[in-house]
Amino acid sequence: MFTSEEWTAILLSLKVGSIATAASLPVAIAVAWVLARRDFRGKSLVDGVVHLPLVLPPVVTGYALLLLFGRRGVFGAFLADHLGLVFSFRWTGAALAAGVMGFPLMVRAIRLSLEAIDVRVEQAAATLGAPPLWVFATVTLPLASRGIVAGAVLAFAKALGEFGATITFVSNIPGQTQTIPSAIYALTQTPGGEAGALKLSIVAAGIALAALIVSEVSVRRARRGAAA
Amino acid sequence: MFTSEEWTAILLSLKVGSIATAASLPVAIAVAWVLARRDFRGKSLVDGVVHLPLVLPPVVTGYALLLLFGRRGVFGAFLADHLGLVFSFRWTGAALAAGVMGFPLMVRAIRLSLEAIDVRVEQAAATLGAPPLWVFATVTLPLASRGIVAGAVLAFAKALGEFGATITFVSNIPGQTQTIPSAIYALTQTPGGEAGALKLSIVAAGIALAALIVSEVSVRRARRGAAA
Amino acid sequence: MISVAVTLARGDFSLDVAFEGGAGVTGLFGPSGCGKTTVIRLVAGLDRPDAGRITLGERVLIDTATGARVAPHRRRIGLVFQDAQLFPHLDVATNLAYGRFFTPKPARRVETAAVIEVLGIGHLMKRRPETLSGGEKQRVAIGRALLTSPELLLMDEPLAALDDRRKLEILPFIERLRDEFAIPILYVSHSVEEVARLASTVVRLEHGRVARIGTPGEVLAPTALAPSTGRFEAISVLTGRVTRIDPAYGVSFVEHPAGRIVVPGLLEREGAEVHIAIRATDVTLALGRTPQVSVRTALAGRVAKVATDHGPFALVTMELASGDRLHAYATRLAVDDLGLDVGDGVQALIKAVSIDERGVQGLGVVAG
Amino acid sequence: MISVAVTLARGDFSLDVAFEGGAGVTGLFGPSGCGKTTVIRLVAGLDRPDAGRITLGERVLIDTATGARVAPHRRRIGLVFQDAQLFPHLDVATNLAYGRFFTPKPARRVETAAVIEVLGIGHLMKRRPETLSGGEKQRVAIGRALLTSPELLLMDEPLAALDDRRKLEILPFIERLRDEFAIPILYVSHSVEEVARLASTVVRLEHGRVARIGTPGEVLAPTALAPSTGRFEAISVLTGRVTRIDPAYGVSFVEHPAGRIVVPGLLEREGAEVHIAIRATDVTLALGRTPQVSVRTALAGRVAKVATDHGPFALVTMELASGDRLHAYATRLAVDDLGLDVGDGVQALIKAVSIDERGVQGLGVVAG
Amino acid sequence: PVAAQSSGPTVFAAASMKTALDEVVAAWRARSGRAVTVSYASAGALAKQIEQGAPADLFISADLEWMDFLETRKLIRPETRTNLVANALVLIAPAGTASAIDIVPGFPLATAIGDGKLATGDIRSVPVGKYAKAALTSLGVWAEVEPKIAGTENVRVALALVARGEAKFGIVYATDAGSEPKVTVVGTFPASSHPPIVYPAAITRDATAPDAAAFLDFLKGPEAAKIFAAQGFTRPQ
Ligand SMILES: Nc1ncnc2c1ncn2[C@@H]1O[C@H](COP(=O)(O)OP(=O)(O)OP(=O)(O)O)[C@@H](O)[C@H]1O
Ligand SMILES: Nc1ncnc2c1ncn2[C@@H]1O[C@H](COP(=O)(O)OP(=O)(O)OP(=O)(O)O)[C@@H](O)[C@H]1O
Ligand SMILES: [Mg+2]
Ligand SMILES: [Mg+2]
Repeated sequence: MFTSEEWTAILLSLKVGSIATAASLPVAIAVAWVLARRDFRGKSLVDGVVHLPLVLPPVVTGYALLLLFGRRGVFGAFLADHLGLVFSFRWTGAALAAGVMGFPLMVRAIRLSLEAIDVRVEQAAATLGAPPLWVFATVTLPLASRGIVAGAVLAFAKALGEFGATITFVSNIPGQTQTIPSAIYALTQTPGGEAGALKLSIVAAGIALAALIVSEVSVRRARRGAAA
Repeated sequence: MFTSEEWTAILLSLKVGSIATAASLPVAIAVAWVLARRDFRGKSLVDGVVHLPLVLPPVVTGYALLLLFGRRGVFGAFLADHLGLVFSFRWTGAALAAGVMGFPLMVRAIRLSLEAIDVRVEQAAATLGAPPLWVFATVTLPLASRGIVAGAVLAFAKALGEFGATITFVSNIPGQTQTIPSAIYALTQTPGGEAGALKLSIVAAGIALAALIVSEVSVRRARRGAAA
Repeated sequence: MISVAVTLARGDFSLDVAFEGGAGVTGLFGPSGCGKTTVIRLVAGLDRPDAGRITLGERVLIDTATGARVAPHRRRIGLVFQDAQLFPHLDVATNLAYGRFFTPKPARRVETAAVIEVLGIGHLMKRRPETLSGGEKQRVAIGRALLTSPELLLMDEPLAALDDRRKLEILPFIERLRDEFAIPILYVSHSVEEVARLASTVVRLEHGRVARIGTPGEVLAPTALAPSTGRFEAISVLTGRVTRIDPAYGVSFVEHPAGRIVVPGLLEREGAEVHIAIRATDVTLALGRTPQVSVRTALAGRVAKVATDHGPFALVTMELASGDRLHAYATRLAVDDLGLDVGDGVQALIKAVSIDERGVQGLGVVAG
Repeated sequence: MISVAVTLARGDFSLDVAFEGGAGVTGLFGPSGCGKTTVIRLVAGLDRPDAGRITLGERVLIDTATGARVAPHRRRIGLVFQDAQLFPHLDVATNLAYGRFFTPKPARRVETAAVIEVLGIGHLMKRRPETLSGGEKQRVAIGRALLTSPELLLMDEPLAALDDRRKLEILPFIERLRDEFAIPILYVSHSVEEVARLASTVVRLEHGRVARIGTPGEVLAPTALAPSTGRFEAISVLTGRVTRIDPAYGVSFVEHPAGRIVVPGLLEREGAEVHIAIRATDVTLALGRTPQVSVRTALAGRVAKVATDHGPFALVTMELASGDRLHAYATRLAVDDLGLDVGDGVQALIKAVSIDERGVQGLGVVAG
Repeated sequence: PVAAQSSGPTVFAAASMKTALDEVVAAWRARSGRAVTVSYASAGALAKQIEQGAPADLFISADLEWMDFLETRKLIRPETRTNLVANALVLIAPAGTASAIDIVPGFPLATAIGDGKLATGDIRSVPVGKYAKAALTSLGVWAEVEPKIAGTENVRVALALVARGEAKFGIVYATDAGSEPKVTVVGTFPASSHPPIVYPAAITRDATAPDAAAFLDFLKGPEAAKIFAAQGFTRPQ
C-alpha cells in the first residue's frame, strides 16, 4: 500500500509532530500566560514576534531559521558546540520548524483559555496557602486545559501540514527530513503524481482526525472525571 | 521606497486579508457555535474537515481549490454561471484561498471562547423574553468577543502570510493575485532579491503588528466601555 | 395559577413534587439542597423534567406526555437567580432595560423609575456588574426581572444578600407587584417572616418531596414540638379587620374576635382584612387579669394543648375565642411554675414592636 | 490581633477605615455596598490598599509606607468568599483537602471529620461543585477555609445562603474555632444575632468609613432612636455569671445584679461569665409587682431615658441595679398609656424563648 | 495603480527565469510601449493552472517535462513551441573551500563530500534536482552520493545553503552560480551527462492577447538573446 519511503515519511511526520508539539507546549504556556496576565512595555512587540511565523511566508521563516539555527547560524553554532544539538539536515530541524510554525496557534488557544479563567478561583487557592507555582499547576493549568489541548491539536495538525519552512530550513532528505508534506509536494511537482499525493493527503487527514478525536475525548473525560 | 509592483502587492494583500477575514467570520462563528454547543453524529468529521487546510500542505489545498473553484471546477463553473462570481486567477480567488487557510484558526479561537461562556447568563436572557437569535447577538457574541477578535486577527495574519495555496490556486499575477508573500517568493527566486524580500517581510510584520494592536485595544475598550 | 407536577432524577437526588400556586405569592421553603432551585428552573423552562406537566393558567408550559413545550423566552416568566447572573458586558442600566424590549407595550406595568428608587440602585446605572458588591448585584438582578412585567415571577432567595433595612424597603414593593400588578410570585426564602408576610400558600420541600402545602399559618405552625433550633420558624397567622388607623401614634388597630391587636405602622385602609404572622416565640401567656405592662395586645383564649419534650421548651397551643389557634413557646419551667394546663383560660400578650413588618400584609416601611 | 488602617479609592467609592480586631470574633457590619468585602479582600492580600498598613500580631502584612508586603499565600489567613469560589474542576473532597498540604503539621488543629459532620456535607464528597445547590457550595467553602487551620479567618456572609436550622448547627462550631483553637475571626454578616453572639468587637461601616467600633452592646445598642426598620438590629448585652444549670428543665440560670436571667439550654459550666444579647424588641416593661406571666426573667431598674419620634415607637433605656443599660422598644401608645417617665421604677420582662442561641456565648444547639 | 496591464499578454514563467525575463519585459516595454504581465511560480503549478483554464497566453517552463504535459493535453499551440535558452549544470562549493574537480565518470564526489551534504533541488520535484540525479547517474556515482543529497524546494535555496557553508557542495545552474560571489564553481557537468537543460516556451491554446506572438518573437530575438547571455544562459542547440 505504501512504499517504504512513504512509510518512513509517515513515521517521521508522526515523530516530528509529536516532538514539536510536546517541546513547544511548555514554552507556549509560559508565553501565553505572560501575554494573558502581565502588562509591560513592549508587550505588543512580543505578541507580534509570536505571530511572525504566521505572517511571514513559510519560506521566509525557513530562511530565518537557517540563518539562526543553521550550523553556521548565531544560535545553531552555539547549540551544536555546547549542547551537541544540531538542527541542520536533521529531523530535529524539521521538528524545530514545525514547532515554530505552530507556535502562534498554540499560544493563542492557550491564551484565550487563560483569559477566560476567573482569577478569584486562583485567589481562593492562594488564601488556602498554595504558592503561585502550585496554584498555576493545580488550578490555572487544569482550568485552561481546553485551550491547552486545542493548542496542542492545532500545533500537531500544523506540523503535519508544514512544508515550506521545513524544506527551506532542513531540505528534503528521505529518512531524515522528508515528512508527509514534503513527499506530497514532490508528488505534486511530478506529472501524474496526483494519485500518490491524494493517498498521502488522506493519511495526513486521518492522523489529524485521530488526534482531534483523542483530544475531544480527553477534554470531555477530564470534565466528567473526579479529580485532577 | 517601494516599486509600484510592490505597492500593488501590499494593497492587494490588505484587500485580500480584510475581505477574506470579513467574509469567513460569519461562517466561522456559525461552525464554531455548532461545534461548541451541539452534539451530533459525525461531529468529529466536521471538526476534521474544518482542520483540513491546516493539515494538508498548502499546495494540496491550493490544488483542491483549483479543482473545485477553478473555471472548470465543480463549484467554480456553477458560481461563475449563476452568480457571476469568478475565483480563478482573480483577487477573489486569493481571498478564497486565504479565507480557507485561516478558517481552522478562526473556528478554534471562537469555539474556545464560546465554550467558556456560562450558559446561565444566556438562560437569564431567555427568561427576560429574548428569543434565541437575539440572545446570541446580544449576549453570546459579545461574551465571545475575545475569541472572535483573536480568530479574526489570526486569520488576517495568516492571510498576510499565505502563499502556497494562493500561488497554486490563482498563480502569481501582478496586480491580480500577487500578494505580499507571492511577491516575496518571486524575490527569493532572484539573485540579490533578499533585500527586497526582507523589506516586504517587514511590511507584512508591520501590518500584522498594527492589526494586533488594534485588536487588543478594541477588546480592552469593549471591556471597559459602557454598553454593547 | 401555576400548577407543577414533575419528577426529575439527578445522581442521588430525585425530585418528585406536585403543587399549585395561586394568584398571590407561593412560598417555597425548605432546607439547603432540598430542591428549591431545581423547581424554579423547571418552571422557568431552563431544565426539563424527566416526566410531568407544568401549566400557567391556561397555558401548558411543558407536558412530557404530549411533548408540548414552550421555550423559556416565550413563557413570560421572570426569574431572579440565586446568584444574580447579570450580563457582565453590559452596564447596570442596560442590564435593567434588557427585557423591556420583549415586553408587549400593554403589559409594561412596572415603572422603571419606581424600581430603581426602591432598590436604591440609581447611582449604579453606569457601572459594570464586576464592580458591584454582592448585595448590589442582587438588587440589580431583582430589578431586571421585575421590569419585564412577567406573568409569573420566580424569586430564588432574592433578599438573602441584603441587610435588614434594605429588605424591609424592598418587601413592600414585592407586595405591590403581587397586589397592584397582580403578578403571581413563586418565592424561595429561608426567612419565615418573608414567607409569612408575602405568601398565601407555602410549599415545604424536603429531600425533593413536598412535605407540606398550605397557608403560612398551617405550614409554618408548629404541629408537633419542632426541634428547638427551629422554634423561630414557627408562626401563627391571625386574620382580622382594620378598625382604626391612628396617625398620631403611628399604629393601627386590628379587630380580632379574641381582642384588639395593635400593629405598628399605618395599614392601608380601615375595614380591610389583614393577616398577621406572629412568631410563637413572641407570645407571652398571662394568667388572671391583664397586667400593667408595655404590651397593648392581649387576646383571650384557653389552653388547647401543651406539648413538652426533653428540651427546655413547651409549645402551648391556645384556642382563641374565634376558634383560631395561636401558638406560644414557653420554657417548661414557666409552664410548671404557672401550673398551666389544658382548658385554663389565658391571655396572649403580643408586643406590637415584635410584629415584624415582614409579617403583616400591606404594611409599608414604618416611617422612623 | 489584626490591625487595619487603609485607604482605597474605586471610582466614586472610597474606603478609609482603621480598626483593630482582638483575639475573638470581630464583626464587620453595615449596609450593602458599604465596603465589607473590600476590607476582607485587603486583609487577605487579594487587593492592595492605596495607602495604609495591615498587621496581624507581630507580622506586618502590608505597609505602603515601607513597601513591605506579605503574599496572600504566606499570610495564613483563611477566607470564606461571599460567593463560594470553589475549584470547579475538583470534587468536593479535593476542594476540602486543597489547603491542608500547606498547613504546617503542628498547626493542623481542625479535624476534617468534625468539619464534614457539622457542615453536613459527607454525602457530597465525590461531587463536582457545579452539581451543588447554593447552600451546599457555601458549606463546602466554609469547610475548605476551616481545614487550613488559619491564623486568622475571614468570613464574608458565610451563612446567608443557609436555612436557620443549618445556621444554628454551624454557629457553635465557629465558636469552637474561636475558643478552643483560638482562631481570631473577621466576620461579615447582616444578622445581628450572629454578630452579637460571636463578636467581641463590632465594626460598623457606612459608605466606606467606620461609623462605630465597640462591643456588640455598644455598637448595636440604639444610641438614638433608630429608623424603625432598624429596630430589630438594636440589642443590649448583659453580662452575668452562671449560677445553676438545670438539666431537668433544660435551662440555665444567670445571675445579674438586677435579677436572675433564665436562659434556654445548658451553659457550659457554673461560675462562668457569659454575655447575653437581648434585642430591644424582646423586652417588655412592667409596672408594679411582677405579673403572673409565662416570662421567668424580670430585671429591676428605672427608666433613664425615653426617646420618641414621629414613628410609632419609643425607645426606653433602663438603668439596671448594676448600672448596666437595657434598651426596650415599646409603642408610644404604650408609653403614654402606662404614663412611663424618666425615673420610674420598672421591671424588664425577658422571655427565655426569645433569647436566641445565636445571642448567647457558649451555648450549643439546644437539644429538641 | 498599474492595473490595466492585462491588456498585454500574460506570461506564466518558471520562477527561475525571473531575473532574465524581468529585464526582457522591460526592454519590450521600452521598445513597444506595451505591457506584459508575468506570473512566476513553479513550472508544475503553472502547468496545472493552465490545465484548469488559467488566462495565460504564453508558458515558459523550466524543463521539457511540464511543456510535454501540456502538449499531450493539447493545451499549447505546438507550432509555436520553441526552446528559448539553455543552461549548464555546475558543481559549486563555498568560496575558498575547494579546488577544481574534474567531473568524469566515477569521479570521487562522495569522498569529497565526506559527512557533509550536497545541496541541490529536490530530485523528484525540482528540475535542477532531476538534472543532477541524471548527471550523477550517468557518471556512475549516484549510489554513493544519494544519501548525502539535501533536496531543496528551489535552486536558490540550494545556492544559499552552499553560500552559507551549510552544505559542502551544491549542484545548481551556471546562471545561479554566477550570481553568487560566495560560491565558487568547482566543475561543470558535461552536457552529455544529462538531458539538455532547456527552457521551452509556447503560446497556449486559449491565448487571447493579440501581442502574444509578437512578444514570443521578441523573446527569440537578438535583443532578448543579449540579455539572456548576460545572465549566463546559452543558446539551445
Ligand atoms: N470599580 C468600581 N467603581 C466604583 N465603585 C466600586 C468599584 N468597585 C467597587 N465599588 C463599590 O465599592 C463598594 C464596596 O463594595 P463591597 O463589595 O466591599 O461592599 P459590601 O459591603 O461587601 O456589600 P455587600 O453587603 O452588598 O456585599 C460598593 O458600593 C461598590 O459599588
Ligand atoms: N448532578 C447531580 N448529581 C447529584 N445531585 C445533584 C446533581 N445536581 C443537583 N443535585 C442535588 O440536587 C439537590 C437540589 O438542588 P437545588 O439547587 O435545587 O437545592 P436548593 O433547595 O435550591 O438548595 P439551596 O437552598 O442550598 O440553594 C441538591 O441536594 C444537589 O446536591
Ligand atoms: Mg438554591
Ligand atoms: Mg460583600
